[in-house]
Amino acid sequence: MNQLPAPGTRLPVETHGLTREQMLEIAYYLRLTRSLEERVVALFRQAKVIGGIYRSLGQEGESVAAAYALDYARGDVVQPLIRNLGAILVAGARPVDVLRQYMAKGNSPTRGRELNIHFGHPARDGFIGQISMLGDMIPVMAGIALAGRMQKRNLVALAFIGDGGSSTGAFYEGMNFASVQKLPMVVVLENNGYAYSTPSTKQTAARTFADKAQAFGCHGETIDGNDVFTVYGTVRRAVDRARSGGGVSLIEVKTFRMKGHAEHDNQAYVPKELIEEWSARDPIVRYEQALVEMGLATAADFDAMQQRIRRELDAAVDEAERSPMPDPREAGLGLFAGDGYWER
Amino acid sequence: MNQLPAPGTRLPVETHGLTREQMLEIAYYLRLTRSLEERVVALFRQAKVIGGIYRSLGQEGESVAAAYALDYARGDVVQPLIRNLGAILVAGARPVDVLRQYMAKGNSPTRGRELNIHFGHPARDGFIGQISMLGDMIPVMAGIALAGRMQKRNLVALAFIGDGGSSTGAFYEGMNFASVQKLPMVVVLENNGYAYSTPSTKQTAARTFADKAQAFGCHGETIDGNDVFTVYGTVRRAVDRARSGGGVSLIEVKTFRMKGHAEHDNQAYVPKELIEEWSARDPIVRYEQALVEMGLATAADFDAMQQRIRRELDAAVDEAERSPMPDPREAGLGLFAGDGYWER
Amino acid sequence: MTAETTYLEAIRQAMIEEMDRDERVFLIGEDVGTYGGAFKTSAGLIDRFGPERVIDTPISEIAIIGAASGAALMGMRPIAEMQFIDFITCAYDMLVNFTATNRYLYGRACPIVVRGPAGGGVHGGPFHSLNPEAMFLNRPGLKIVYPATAYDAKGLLKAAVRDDDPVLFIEHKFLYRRIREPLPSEDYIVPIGQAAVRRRGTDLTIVTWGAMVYVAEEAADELKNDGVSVEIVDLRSIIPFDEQAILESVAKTSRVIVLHEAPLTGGAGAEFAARIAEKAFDYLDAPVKRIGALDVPTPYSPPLEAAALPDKNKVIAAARELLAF
Amino acid sequence: MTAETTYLEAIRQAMIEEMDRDERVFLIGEDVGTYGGAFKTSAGLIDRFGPERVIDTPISEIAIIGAASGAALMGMRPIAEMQFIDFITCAYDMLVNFTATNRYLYGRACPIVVRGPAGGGVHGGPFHSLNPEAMFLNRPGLKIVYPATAYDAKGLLKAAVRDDDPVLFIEHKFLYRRIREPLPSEDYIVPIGQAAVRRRGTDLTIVTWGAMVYVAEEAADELKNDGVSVEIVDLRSIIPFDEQAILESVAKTSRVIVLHEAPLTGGAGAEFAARIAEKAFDYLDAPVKRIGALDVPTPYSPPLEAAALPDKNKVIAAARELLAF
Ligand SMILES: Cc1ncc(C[n+]2csc(CCOP(=O)(O)OP(=O)(O)O)c2C)c(N)n1
Ligand SMILES: Cc1ncc(C[n+]2csc(CCOP(=O)(O)OP(=O)(O)O)c2C)c(N)n1
Ligand SMILES: [Mg+2]
Ligand SMILES: [Mg+2]
Repeated sequence: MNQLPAPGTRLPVETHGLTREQMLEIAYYLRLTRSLEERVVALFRQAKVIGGIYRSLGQEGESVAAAYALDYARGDVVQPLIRNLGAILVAGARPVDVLRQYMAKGNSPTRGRELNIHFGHPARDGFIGQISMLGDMIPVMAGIALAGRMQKRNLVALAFIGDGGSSTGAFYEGMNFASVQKLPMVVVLENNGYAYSTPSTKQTAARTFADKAQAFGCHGETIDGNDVFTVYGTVRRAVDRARSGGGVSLIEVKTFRMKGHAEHDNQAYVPKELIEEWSARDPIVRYEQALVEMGLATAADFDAMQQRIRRELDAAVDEAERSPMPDPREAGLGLFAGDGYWER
Repeated sequence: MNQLPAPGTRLPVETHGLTREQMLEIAYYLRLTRSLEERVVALFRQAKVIGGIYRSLGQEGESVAAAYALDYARGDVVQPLIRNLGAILVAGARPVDVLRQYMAKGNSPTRGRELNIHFGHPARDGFIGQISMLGDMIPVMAGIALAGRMQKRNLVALAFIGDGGSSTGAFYEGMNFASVQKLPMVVVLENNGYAYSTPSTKQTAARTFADKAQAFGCHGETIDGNDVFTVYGTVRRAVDRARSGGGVSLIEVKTFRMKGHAEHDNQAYVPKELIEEWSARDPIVRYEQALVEMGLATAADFDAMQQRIRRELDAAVDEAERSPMPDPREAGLGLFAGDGYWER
Repeated sequence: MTAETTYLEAIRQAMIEEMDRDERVFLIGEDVGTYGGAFKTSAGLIDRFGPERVIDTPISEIAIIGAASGAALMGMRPIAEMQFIDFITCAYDMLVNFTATNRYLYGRACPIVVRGPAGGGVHGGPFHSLNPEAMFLNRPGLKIVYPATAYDAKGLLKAAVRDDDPVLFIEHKFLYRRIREPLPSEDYIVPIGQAAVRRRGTDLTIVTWGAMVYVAEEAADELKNDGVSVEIVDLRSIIPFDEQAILESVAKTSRVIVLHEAPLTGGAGAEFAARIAEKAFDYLDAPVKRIGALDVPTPYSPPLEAAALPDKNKVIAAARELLAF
Repeated sequence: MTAETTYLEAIRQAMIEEMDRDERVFLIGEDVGTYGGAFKTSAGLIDRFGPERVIDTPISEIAIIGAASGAALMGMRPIAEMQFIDFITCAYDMLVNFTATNRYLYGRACPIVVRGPAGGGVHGGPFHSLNPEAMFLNRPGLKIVYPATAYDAKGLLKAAVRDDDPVLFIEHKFLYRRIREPLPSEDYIVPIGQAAVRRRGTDLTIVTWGAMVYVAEEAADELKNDGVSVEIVDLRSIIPFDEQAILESVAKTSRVIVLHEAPLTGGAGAEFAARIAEKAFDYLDAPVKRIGALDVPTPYSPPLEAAALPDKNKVIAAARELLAF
């Protein structure tokens, strides 16, 4: 397993061909993700969010950086888990739609039928939300990659899976099939230490999660998930490899879930030291520091960025709050084609 | 991957502490397996077998040798696939019961409810037949190993899985769980080249099937499945390791399915050369030659053994043929406890 | 009209014609390519369409259904074969939770066809004899069809491939090579959701589908000798089902048997019987009678299997009971 | 009698008492140990019984059900938790094909209990609101219970643990902390297969179970104001079910509503309605009316969920229709 840098270590920064503009765009998505999530938390506390919320605090780096390695104009598709808000923002999801989803509004992308970031259409939006059954999206993403190849679209499918989700039979069958077919697929395995209360050590006895690649004969590696540049560079290489016929990659990003499984979980089962240790590795702080140190941005730039985000989110929250709840008379519609519900 | 010996290669024979008596017993089970199967084929041709037959020709060596590594008196349990007739004979299954199963007789172990070697009770018989859904027995065997540990019985569970069956989610979940729990379990993965018509290369892109062990963090190795001594020795070491708390082993035995998937399949899809190549590696011929060369047995001994087997099987066939078909009035009984059906 | 065509060949032709017609259609499953399928249902397809459109997979039902579904979201029209329909249980989660919910939850079309051999009577034992329809009835989003004739097998499979929603296409393996009929040489479909009245009668309706249509026919033949005129409604589609055809028949005959091959309890027949009992209450001169298999896994040995599955005699006995009511 | 005990606490107590009583009983599932279960149903169990008998697993439902079943064959009495009952779909194959068939096919006892939170009304969305009973009705070999009260939850769980066959124990998560009652301090069980008449009445029977018992009660209260006397039969066990209790009630009232929370089509109610329509034909003064959810995955947003699920008003409307028949 790759050694993680001790907190505070200075590493020479490899920027993987990113332009300054791109680096700032990444910075924007990182802050947008964190800020949007804070808005969701605030709305949750006001009881305006229906159901639970699942934070990505401390994991925004890998979410954003991995998704940023795709080329959506070419038809690439990313499949987020519940904590990959950052990934769908990069792919083009609008904050107002995310908020409407969380608030169960009638004009949310799923029209109030599904929760949080479980939405998106692979061919139209460049992303597809998961269903709750962990692991199921891996075979589905293999199918998306397969269709892309059949349609000669040369697209890449990027799937996220958790350390917990990687124990499912669905994950295994999908990875194995994709590898046999050498499909253009990249899987980012987020090892954030826990699956709900279950530590990764109880999830598998494999030496690393990347070792699971050996079962599929696909590329596998473990990287620091809180280092935006490393994640971007590694996933980008995997995407390029996938696009040029090199098959599947399984990339374990080591990161940490800084909050409980959901808002109600105070994660008493997580040793305090671990949380402190990982606090010092905050991916956004690290990334912004690097930009500052490279002379690519100043504190003032980030302040301005935050102002812009605040304005955008004010507007988004406002619009989401003013959105109507669904019409109960429509609850029975749109199960099959033909009743015109989804064409309205 | 371990290199297989070229046909005809002479290897120094390591007998893994087997006594002459044991070696002859193994020889007996090898011939018994092949002969019993031939009887089943003959009965099939006479339309006395109901349903299909699935040959283990060329695979008897690993079936028998692996099962011989267990200690049934201690409560060890073996779980055969459809082609592991040899394994259950070693565990104590009676030929007459096997024949009754194939002939769907009312006094077969499943009383005509299930097919061929799908029978046995882990706690009573030392073996448990599979259900048809490939992979499902791996979690079940993990549970058997788990119960053994809870009951402080220090038993070992030995499961077979095919190259094809190893692509199932059930296999993966069971292996992963067993490895996390460090259960006393040994899994023999029979890589016999094909799953029905599908070659192993289309089954997985993994370098070897033993590499799948990496996904579980368990012991993995690949061996020559047509060398009885190697299989016995390797499985025996794995069994000892399992019994002494060393956890799970995944042992890939390289062998070959010398007949089609079932009797109706002429395996036109298998290159002739492969069949010829593997014919020269017949496990029984090799094993007996080794015994002769070591001066442990003579051709006359094997002849005598074959006579004995012929007599035993004559009697078994006779008894099976004379056994009654099930009573149709009992078709609805014995679904739940309490109607006394299984106590009769 | 073409030559006499078996039920199996009708399915094969439907796949070939649909793949010829629409390059988005492809076949995926275990041994469907080189081998042409365990029952040879896809014999020759790989030669015609190549391994890109006839995909041999690992033994991974979850991956088969999942990958087919993912491809369907992208605009493809996959046909996913289960080597035996029993193995759809291994991908149950994927099919009911992912595939079937795409439109209702997300407004996405996921037009896959899942097909495979079902049904008993061939001594296949408990894991190769399943009639799976009822397992999916309470999980909305999947259409289910179960043809009884070669004509319907071809027409329904073509309709399923062209349908914009996922369809479970159930083939009865007992019928594969046992029935045959000449088929139209021109392209046709059998619309999903329409029953077929197999035999017109006035005294009693048998609502059934799949191989049980023939059991109903046998029973009807024998009852005819007693002067009883039986109407047989072959549902063909289980979801959506042709409620109107059922009710029309019952309104005429006032007596009805619902017959299926799956176990009685919780079988799809319960749904039809409950509907009839509610909506045709005023027409009924006798209780709605259901006939299904015994409530056990299908046993393997011929005498047990025969005892477990419905047969002509059980239907005749039930009919007499109803007529005497 | 003990203090007021919630439905959730009743389940917890049943597990503790059964594990105290019989060392063959153990609990296996995701987050059941250290965390005490996603709903805290097993809080404190790991401290009392240790990690050997309260096993935290990987996210592997197939392994959970498979391992529990294997252990059961060896004489253990596992309780397997699904974090939400929806996830039993992931182990559907294992449960229906392996676990449920052990006795009928092989004469083996496989006494596991599968339990977990089910049901809607808490805005859990399509994958955390399932009522799973109908999915298993046509696959023989599994018993199914669905308690509506704290008393029944405890008594049925104990009966399930002691049962020699596999039992699916369905818990309604809406009831977890919303209902409470004092429970007997001595050991008791509620026998599997026996219904409970929750309210005696003469004009109309409502056959129901799970959280719908309370919807039936609300409707009955309101109907009482109109002078309508409603009898409520809480089935408690779905397989085997108490046919006698149903028929006795219907014989008395001659009018019956079958009410469940799962979607209408193919719901377990179809089975009960079909039985009633057949066996109580002569008693019925009106058609058997079924009420279930809309035939859609349970939508998440409160107005949609409310519209999809059955409620008091739908029951009252159906009752009035039947009474006017
Ligand atoms: C098949 C399945 N089983 C159980 C669950 C319940 N569940 C939801 S999230 C979760 C933990 C997920 O852990 P991980 O995959 O590591 O993702 P993380 O929450 O750490 O991001 C569990 C057990 C589920 N959603 N799907
Ligand atoms: C889950 C599942 N899918 C499909 C099948 C159908 N099937 C029966 S045997 C077989 C091939 C098995 O190949 P392998 O595991 O390599 O064993 P072998 O026949 O070579 O001994 C298949 C596909 C099955 N039994 N179970
Ligand atoms: Mg995690
Ligand atoms: Mg094989």
